[in-house]
Amino acid sequence: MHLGRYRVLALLAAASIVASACGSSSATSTVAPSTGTTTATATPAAAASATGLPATDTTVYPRAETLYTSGKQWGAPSTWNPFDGNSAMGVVGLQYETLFLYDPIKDAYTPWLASGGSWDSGKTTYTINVRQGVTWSDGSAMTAADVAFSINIYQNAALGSTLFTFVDKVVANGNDVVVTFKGTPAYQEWMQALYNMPIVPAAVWTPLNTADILKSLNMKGIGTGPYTYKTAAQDRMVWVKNPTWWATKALGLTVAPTYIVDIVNSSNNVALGQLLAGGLDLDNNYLPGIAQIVNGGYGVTTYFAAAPYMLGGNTAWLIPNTQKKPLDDAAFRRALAEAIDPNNVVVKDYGNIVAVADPTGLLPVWTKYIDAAQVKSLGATFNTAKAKADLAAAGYKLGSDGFVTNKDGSAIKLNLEVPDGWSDWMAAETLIATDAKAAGININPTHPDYGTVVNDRNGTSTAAPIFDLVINNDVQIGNTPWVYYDYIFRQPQIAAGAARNRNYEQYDNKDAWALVQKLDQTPVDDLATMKSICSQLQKIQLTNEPVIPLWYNGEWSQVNNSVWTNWPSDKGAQVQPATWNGYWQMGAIYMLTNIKPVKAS
Amino acid sequence: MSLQVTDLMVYYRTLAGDVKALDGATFSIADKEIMGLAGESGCGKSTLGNSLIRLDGRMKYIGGKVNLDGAELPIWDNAGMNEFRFREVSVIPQYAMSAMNPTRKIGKMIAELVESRGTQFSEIKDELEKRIDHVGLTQDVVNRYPIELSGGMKQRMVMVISTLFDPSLLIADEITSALDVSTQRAVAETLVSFRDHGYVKSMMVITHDVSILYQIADSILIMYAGKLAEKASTKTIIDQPRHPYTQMLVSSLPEVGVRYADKKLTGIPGSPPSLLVPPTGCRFRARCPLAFAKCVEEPPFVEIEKDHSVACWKVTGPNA
Amino acid sequence: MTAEFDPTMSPAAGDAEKAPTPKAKRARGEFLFFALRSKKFVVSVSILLFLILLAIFGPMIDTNDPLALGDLPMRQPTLDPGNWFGTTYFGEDVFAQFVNGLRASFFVGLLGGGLGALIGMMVGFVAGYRGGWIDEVLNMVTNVFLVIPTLAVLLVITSYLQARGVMFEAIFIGATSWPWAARAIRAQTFSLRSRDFIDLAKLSGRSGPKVIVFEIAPNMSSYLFLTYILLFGGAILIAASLDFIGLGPTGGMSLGLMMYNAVTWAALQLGVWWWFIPPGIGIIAAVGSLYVMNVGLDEIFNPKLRDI
Amino acid sequence: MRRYFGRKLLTYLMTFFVAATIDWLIPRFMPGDPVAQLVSRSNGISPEQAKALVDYYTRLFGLDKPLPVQYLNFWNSLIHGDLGLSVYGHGTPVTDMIMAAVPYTLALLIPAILLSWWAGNTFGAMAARRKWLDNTALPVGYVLTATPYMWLALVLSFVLAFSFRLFPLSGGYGFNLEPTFTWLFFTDLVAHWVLPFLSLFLVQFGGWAIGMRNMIIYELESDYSRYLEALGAPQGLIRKYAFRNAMLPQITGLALQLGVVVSGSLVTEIVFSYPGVGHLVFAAIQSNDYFLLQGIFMFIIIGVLLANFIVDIVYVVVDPRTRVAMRGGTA
Repeated sequence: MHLGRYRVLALLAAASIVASACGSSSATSTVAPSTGTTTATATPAAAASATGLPATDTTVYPRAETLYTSGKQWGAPSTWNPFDGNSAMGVVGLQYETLFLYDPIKDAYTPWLASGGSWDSGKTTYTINVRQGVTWSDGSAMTAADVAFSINIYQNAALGSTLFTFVDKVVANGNDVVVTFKGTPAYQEWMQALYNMPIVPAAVWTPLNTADILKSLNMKGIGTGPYTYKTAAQDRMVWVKNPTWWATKALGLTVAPTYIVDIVNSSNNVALGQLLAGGLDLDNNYLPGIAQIVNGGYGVTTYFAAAPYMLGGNTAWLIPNTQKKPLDDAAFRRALAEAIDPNNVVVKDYGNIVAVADPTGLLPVWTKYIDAAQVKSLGATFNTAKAKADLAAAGYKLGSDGFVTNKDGSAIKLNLEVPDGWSDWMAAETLIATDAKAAGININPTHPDYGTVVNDRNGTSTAAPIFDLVINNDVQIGNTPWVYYDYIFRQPQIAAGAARNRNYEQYDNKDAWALVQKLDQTPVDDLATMKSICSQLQKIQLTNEPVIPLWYNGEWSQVNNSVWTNWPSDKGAQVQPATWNGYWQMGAIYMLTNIKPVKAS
Repeated sequence: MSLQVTDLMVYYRTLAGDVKALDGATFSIADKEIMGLAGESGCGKSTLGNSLIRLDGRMKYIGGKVNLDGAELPIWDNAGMNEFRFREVSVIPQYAMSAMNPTRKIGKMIAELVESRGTQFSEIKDELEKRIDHVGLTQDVVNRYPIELSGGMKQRMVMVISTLFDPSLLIADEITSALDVSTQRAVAETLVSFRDHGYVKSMMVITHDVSILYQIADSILIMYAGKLAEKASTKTIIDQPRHPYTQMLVSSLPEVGVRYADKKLTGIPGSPPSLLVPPTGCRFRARCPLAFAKCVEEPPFVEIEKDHSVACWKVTGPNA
Repeated sequence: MTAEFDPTMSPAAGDAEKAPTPKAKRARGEFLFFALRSKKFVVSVSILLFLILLAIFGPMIDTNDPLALGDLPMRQPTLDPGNWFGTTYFGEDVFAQFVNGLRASFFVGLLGGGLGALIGMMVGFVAGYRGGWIDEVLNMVTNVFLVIPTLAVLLVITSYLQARGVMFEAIFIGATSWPWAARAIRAQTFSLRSRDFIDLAKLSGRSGPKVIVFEIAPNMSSYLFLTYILLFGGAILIAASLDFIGLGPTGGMSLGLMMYNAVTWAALQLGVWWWFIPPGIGIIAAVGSLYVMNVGLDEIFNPKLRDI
Repeated sequence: MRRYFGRKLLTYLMTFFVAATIDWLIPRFMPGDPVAQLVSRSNGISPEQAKALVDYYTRLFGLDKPLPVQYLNFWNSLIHGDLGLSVYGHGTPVTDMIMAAVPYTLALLIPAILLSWWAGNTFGAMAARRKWLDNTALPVGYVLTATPYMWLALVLSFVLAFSFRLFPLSGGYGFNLEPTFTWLFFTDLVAHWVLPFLSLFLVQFGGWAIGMRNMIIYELESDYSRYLEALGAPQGLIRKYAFRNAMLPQITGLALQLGVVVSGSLVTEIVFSYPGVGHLVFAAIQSNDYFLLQGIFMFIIIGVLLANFIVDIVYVVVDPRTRVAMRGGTA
């Protein structure tokens, strides 16, 4: 009897789940400017089959044609608006595309939706040749007008873009789009924009281009990319192949998977379990023990077969509050830099899946901008004894507790904050504190709640930033070291509060900022100038240590080869192996054209 | 001869060892007889009562025979006893107030009970109604829950239930102790009326309160320290008791009808012996004013005249 | 979350008549006698004692700092001192973590359970003894505590604390796990209230609190004790859940935290079972034996439940 | 009768009011402004973009209003079943998110609670006074009820799902499926449901079994049982009565247990990343989405209150004593 009851219950549950799945999606799609397809059709099917359960049109993605990914989505996919930084995995890259691709490894720009682009002789006007034969997923053709519109959309204040602080006009001209600038173009930023701006159909977006542009969820939007929206749920985002993708004809490229199912991140053990069990093909999360697993014969591989296993995705910095004593003293920061042994973190915490950062903090892809000689002479390296000596030299005496004190004799106790629950960083901060203590610097590792960390770091409208030390890795790999220097030296100080996401350390150095702007305004092909400016910036950075580079956070990427093979690796196709925002147009899209099914379906 | 008990021995298992609570009891109850069973608390009277219907977990059957209407009661065999219980032997327990399932309507409970004993409720329905009237309850009690009844009502209801099958022996265990004097008398009279109406053939009324027995009992059996002291007609016991203990017990009786608290009888100095290791010989001798040499031997429980038995050397002994 | 335990495991919860009433000193000898005869009691108590000793002396035997990162990560259990239970993903000594965690867990149980019992008694006694509107009000308070997701409250509080310790956790659990106890004790008190000896005490002009402390409480002492045991075990389980969702003590060590870390670092998938299994077994053994002891004691206190 | 329920209803309403107010305080009293946290998560964006986002979300969540107004709005929208917008869901209505998760949790909780209660009590009744069962099976019960939910869940998922691949590791239904009314989907749904259900069921089961076993032993020792035995009633009848009466406290226990089970389901869902309410709570905690938390807790509060009320009614129905007491007017 109870069995009967439970069947009924389960049945009811099933019904309500189907219902809610349809319900919620149709609810959101009312906001979305497009007509429902998949999930919408499920509703009548459900209604029809409410009596008994005949096998109506069920959608099952054949394993051999489906790519399962995870790592980008930190919560249920909730917006498909390409102009929203939190848009679902693949919205920009799989559905909407950009004019160019940029490959950080080769430092090369590849024309994509543009067939080409060029500066005039005076490098004051940029002409984009819009690729012909590109069609939107609704069949209509992409025009220069669409491109011009997509760039001009950044004038919308709601997007808060800085593009039009240096761009003057963007006008379609036949099959070209001509861009003129205000004064010297910010070349670096412009090139960055070229591979980051999603190109959207003017027809659809003109009405949406209002102050509420971000409110439009744009589920099942219309793009040019190799995939279109299939369905989404609390725990997944599903893309289906766009059969009429322009690049097939134009570039002879075809994406291998018919379906891409991106699974919302869950706990480490679940993710790892799925990966090992072959339920997940590509995982872009930080997973513990990858070194063991790669060598454990599970068929799981990473970009490098050995340490550091991962490409460097960004630099983890130790950010001191340069407005507070003693961290306002360059000598002290310098000693701190010498006191810490990032290698400890690399080995003990990450098990060698990350690499120690260069003293300049620049990612390996930017090695050519590093002034090696200068680094050798000025770069701070781990040396407890030296740290102690420098502290003494700088006039920091040891207190009774064996830790150095302020010059006024008051005790020094620096709180190092990382968000509670960020397990790898929590482990790291303990190691860092231990190192620092050995050199006489009393660092107290704390992990308050994330909100507290953000508040202490950014300050609020009412309170200035009160942190001593935090670890941060906000800025990702890109086409130019300028992004890093902008991040470090940004002037003027941004008002305390939520929007404050540059120069956390509040380091004031007008000369440095001048250099950063100069760098921004250097053409990307003028390597010599870029190098010299970078070298000057590095000098400031190495001698003042406004921020202290620790390690290169990996571009976490571990793949299972049981269903798909020929993944990116240093031996094979050297392209970005990440599904994160911004990585598709940095070449990750080639990952999809390269991989091969183990057995054809 | 309705009930015939011969040399019944039932011990109590305790931590310290076996308590010889009932150490050889031989007596009988005639048809229509209401026998009172009296004695200080702990003298074994309840043990005797219980042993005739159900030995609880701690009681241990040692030996002896119990005959009821010629059939032997397998009192050592819990399961075997079942067929006799309720139909042949029944009980009105001390805890009558809480004897009924609180979550069943009384009528339903009775029905389930009798049917569980293989009798259709319909068969006894009329009788039940008759007896409910008899004890002065209204017919709707069967549709009530126990907590809706007063103490006295519950008591009477239990009396009705226990006697539904007209058992030949009814054991009434301290049924009056929880009641006030007036109700007490009423209950006592009801018991008698039950006998008169033939609802029960014979009765054993266990109490520490001799005055009640004086009202209702035909005969009284006095127990002391696990042994029978004296049995005789109520009149005899009250007027010319022979056993020194009975004498003291009766003499310490205030005028009939007034009850007293259940404590060590004031009239009798000393206290009863431990039944763990009972003294040899007469168990009363330590307290007995008449005790003499012979008393170190166990006095037999002998019939000195018709329906009057005593266990005392002074009475039965050579130099009596 | 309310207390992790089954209120109906408490002796005749909600069924007042059965509050076992201890019988003076004779009872003590009897208690011991039955105690030693009750298999449930003997087994559970010996397990408990063993764990307690481990919690007390373990950290003295294995002096490793449970959070010190060693050089031998994910080491299998060995006989080498400090590695009896192997090491964690960071080379921390699992045994050290276990014994220290055990300590914390017992502490939480002792304090949290104690506090819960205390509040439960106060509310239960007063509500049951006074009755009337006081009873009504206390009932409502109890209900509120039963339904508000105490987790929510915890979140708010914790976000204000830079670091939260085991002490805090214990107090929090104690302050939120009492409602069921209050209810049960209220029922008990309610039934005792009408007994003669209470009336006598009242007539003899004893104040309410006095009557509660000197007449009522002693008469249900064993019951109260059993209640405490259940709260004790419950507290340990709640603590484990809190630790597991990352609301446990920051820094420090507890069995729940061990479990939490083992999971965040995918101990099982990495084959580091010796990191994940001990905390679970530890909790089960501790709480389980507490529950068994509870029933064992019940049988000892309450002659009705004995077979002899 | 009316008086009794009137009183109960009042208590419940007041309880709800207090609980709801506490609930409302959550996001307001949290340190750190949720918008700041949300924006700070979308890294790589320029300060200007960040600024724009901040303005956008602040307006979206109505945080620009004074507290009293916010409080009134809260009640007002609560009455209209609006629980605000989720930060974690970037402005998705909290109600939508909860509604999407609720079916899973209910599908987990209802069978787990009822079945474990039913099975546990039946089993406990069997074990009571049957020495061999009491000594063999019950220890298992003790172990089960002393097991932390998540630990059992993890062991189950590792052994049955990871090692032996008998059940899926995680999720509410296969990642290769879409919700449709087909046996395929239905069976898949059940397959994903089994392990989370089991971990909830087993722990609960142990608790109930032991509770019942103890209760029934008390009942078998009670006067009415002894009386029935004295009247030679068969064990069947006596056990029937004892079971029935022992059931009553177990019903009260059910009400008291609800909160526990809810928290149990929370950790269980986390372990299996089962897309239910518990999992949502975890996500909300992780991303400091206090609006979502507030909504979910509101939902839980209502749920638990409702369940309690039902239990109250059921109790009145099954326990004549309360009924009688009520007829007497004194509840």
